[in-house]
Amino acid sequence: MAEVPAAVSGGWAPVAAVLLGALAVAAALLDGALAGRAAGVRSGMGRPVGEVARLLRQRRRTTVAADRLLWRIGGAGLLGMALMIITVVPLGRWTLFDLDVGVVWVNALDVLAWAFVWLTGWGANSAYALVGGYRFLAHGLAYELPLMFALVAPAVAASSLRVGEVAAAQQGLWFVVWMPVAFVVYCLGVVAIAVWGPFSPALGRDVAGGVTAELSGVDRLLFLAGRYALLAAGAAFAVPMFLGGGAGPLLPAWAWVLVKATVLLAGLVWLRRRAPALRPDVFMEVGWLVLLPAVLLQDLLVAVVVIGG
Amino acid sequence: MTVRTVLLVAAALISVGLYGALSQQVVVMVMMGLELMLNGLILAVAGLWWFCAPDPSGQVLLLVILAAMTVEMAMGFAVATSLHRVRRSDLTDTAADLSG
Amino acid sequence: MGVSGALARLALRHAHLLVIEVPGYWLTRVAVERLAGVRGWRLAVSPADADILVVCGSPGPELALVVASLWEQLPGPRARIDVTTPDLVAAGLDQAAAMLRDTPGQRRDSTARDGRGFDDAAGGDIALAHGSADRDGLEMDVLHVRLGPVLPEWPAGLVLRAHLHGDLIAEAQAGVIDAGHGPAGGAHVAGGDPSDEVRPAVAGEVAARRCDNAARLLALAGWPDAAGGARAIRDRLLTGERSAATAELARLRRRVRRSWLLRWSLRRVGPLPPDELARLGLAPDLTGDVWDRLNGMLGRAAVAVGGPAGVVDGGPAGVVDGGPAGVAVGGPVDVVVGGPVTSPAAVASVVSGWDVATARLIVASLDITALDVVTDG
Amino acid sequence: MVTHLAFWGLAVIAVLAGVAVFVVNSMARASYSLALSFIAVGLQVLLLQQLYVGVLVILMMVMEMAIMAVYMNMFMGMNPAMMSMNMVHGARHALPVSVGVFLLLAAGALFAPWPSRRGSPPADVTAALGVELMGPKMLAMAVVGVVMAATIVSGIVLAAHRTRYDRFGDDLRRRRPADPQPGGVRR
Repeated sequence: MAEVPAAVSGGWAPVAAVLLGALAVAAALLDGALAGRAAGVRSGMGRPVGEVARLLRQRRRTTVAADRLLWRIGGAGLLGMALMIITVVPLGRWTLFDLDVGVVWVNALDVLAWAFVWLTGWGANSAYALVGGYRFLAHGLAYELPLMFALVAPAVAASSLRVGEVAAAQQGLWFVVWMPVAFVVYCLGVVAIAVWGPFSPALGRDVAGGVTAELSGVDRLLFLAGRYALLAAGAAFAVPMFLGGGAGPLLPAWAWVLVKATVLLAGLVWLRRRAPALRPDVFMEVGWLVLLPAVLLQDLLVAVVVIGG
Repeated sequence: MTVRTVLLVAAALISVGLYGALSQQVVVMVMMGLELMLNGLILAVAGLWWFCAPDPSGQVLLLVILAAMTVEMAMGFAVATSLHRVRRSDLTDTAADLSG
Repeated sequence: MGVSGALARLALRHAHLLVIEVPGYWLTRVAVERLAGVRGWRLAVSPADADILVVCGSPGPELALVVASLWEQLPGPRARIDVTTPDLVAAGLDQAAAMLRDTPGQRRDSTARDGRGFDDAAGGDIALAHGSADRDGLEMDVLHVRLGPVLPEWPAGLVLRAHLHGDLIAEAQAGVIDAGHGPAGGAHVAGGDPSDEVRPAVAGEVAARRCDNAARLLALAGWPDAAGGARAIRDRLLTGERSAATAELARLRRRVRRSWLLRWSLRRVGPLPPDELARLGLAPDLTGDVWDRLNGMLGRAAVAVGGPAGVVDGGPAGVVDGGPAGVAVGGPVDVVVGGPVTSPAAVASVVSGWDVATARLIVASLDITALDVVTDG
Repeated sequence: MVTHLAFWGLAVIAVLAGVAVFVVNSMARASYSLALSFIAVGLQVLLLQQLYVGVLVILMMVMEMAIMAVYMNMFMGMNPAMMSMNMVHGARHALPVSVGVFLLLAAGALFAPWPSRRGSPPADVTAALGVELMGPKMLAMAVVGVVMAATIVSGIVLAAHRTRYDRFGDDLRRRRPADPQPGGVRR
């Protein structure tokens, strides 16, 4: 089973998009159910469905002197980003895009979140939305560097930047077992890119929804769908990087990839209910003084093990 | 796509960047001009490497250019900030006396 | 029509409300939040997010202007209802649902608005302004932003005119909207109020008010579940389920105290030493930082519920549903009980120098019951 | 064929976005035009088979432009309303000079006798680059690393206002720093 996945034709791209969509919908349903349970409402599961219906029925609006081009690009960009990320995630024996620098590719894409979220905040020409955009960049300055070094650890251990080879290198032991710090930091990064849970001050209630303050109708739907899709794509990418790819008993490799991605995704969704927001003003020091040194030590450890072993 | 066309595009990028660097007043805009010139340079080096001498050491030059860009950017922002703090201005003209 | 009808039905089950509270009508607002929650509806964070605009109370002239401009910003399909007493809330929400279900009517509304071009957004007030040095000595452009009177988790009627550097509040002036405009605008201080004789309500209401304020602070700290818990306790207190509320309150206090993440995030934010409190005319029990004040708030709620004032058990069942008798028509129904009056100037003074997020936490931590109508301009 | 079409499409995008940087009326649009130009060049570098460098260009430049846009906004207080933004000085000289430079460079590009390819590209370009960096060119990368570290330090020294004496007192004995707003790590 140590085979390296092979690229399939681009015609399978819609299938990958559908799978990502299914994961995102599952995340939304679970989030709705958890939120409903917390609020003591029975209709929790139906929340995402109702939300989609509501937003489809709602009119798009615009604001005075909005930069509509940049606003729309930002709003739709997150969804596009998520789709581009999963092109390099192998599903068992198949991958869409067998790039030999797949890890860096994902890293380059996750940086696009800086552009898209900020542009969504900027384009509306609203003070609250702009403050939300600033908050996201402030978070970005704190999480991005640790995230990059977290991705370095599996790449070093597998001696490859090709996602399929990283997955294949974990036949004996999943990377999550001996690089837990990198895994945790990576998960924090995914949560941050999706502006999710503890990293949602950019969409905070205190600034009237922040980046999303002026979004309505289809625009809001695209932005929210983009967040769920990013969370799903991040969870899916963690599978080849840390969770052993398709390795597992009984089930075929592709099924294991989906199972692992779903479980991690459920964990990330659940996190939102447990943790209060990490405001950028307090998280900045944590990112630079705790996460960054921790993940660098992790990289050092991995490098020493690889050279020694 | 030949070495000539790649270099032509690079030349266009470099000239546009040069125009910006020469004509703009605001420090940050001048920096954008410089960045655009370096952008053209990246393309030129990448093209020359691929079409003329594709041995591994050539790519190192590209990484050095990228490093130079980040250094330029970081120092540019730092100088712009400290200039702003002292002079309350972000225009290159008001810093003309710094040219000695 | 089949599709759009089904869409409308689905959408209606998950409508979002923007609730505007006229000072003095908090019981009505609480009733709206409670009954909307029962229907599975949720609170909107901004007009763009809302389907239903709920005005609790009768707004004065200034607030009426704000409400009108917010109404224009609702994307539509939209509905507006005005409720002035808690017992009218259920009917009002039914009416809003009917309005939203009326697809042809919404379509007419939509075409009527199309001619008028862009929605008039609050964001339009970003303007190029002079610069000034920020707290780090760096000259920055100043953005003049009016925080309030309608913001999620914001004290009713408070308006904070802030000068922002980025998202840092350089200085602020505070006032109360419609100050001096009859009973709707002014705060009602306990004591001389005719409703004072409704004694049984007091203990529960004081505790409910604390829980409401704590819920706001928890929501701003980004912990919606705990905030929802605090709101549930508030509703139980107001509907008279005292014993259940007391148990849940104790559980919430433990949960909050044990959350090291919350403690880490709120510690050292907005410290107010006793002498500062005295200077600003704030209550002496607000000493410490936001974390201390959050725990103090929950502690005061527990005291009010189990303390000597809470002699009547299960008595005030009628507060929300029936409404206590003896309310003058047109005047505010709600009785502001307990708690001192906070001066807006003090609010403005404690938020200066903090960024918007921490400033919002600090304002919420002041446990404001009523605002003094005297403004400082 | 597809490669050629992609190359020319990207070339047009890169140059037009580059021109747009100095033409558009908004700082956000200027910064993100430049980002677009960088992305187009990064994709062209991918076409030239240098995958690692190409992806790296996109990664770094998008990040830089996001920060750049904030700087622009911070120093110049723009809003998206597209106010006219004429910040040109000495355009008189700039235009002829840059046109002249373009003609010179273009002539060189088109008419110089470029040598034919010497050697052949390595099978795995990225791995070859890695081996090169960790082997013969290690010195170059080591120097780059030191320069980067020096840049971080000097950048902060230049830009920061408060020093550790402001934070920890003149004798550096204060246990908790006197910051206007507390950070997340208690030191």
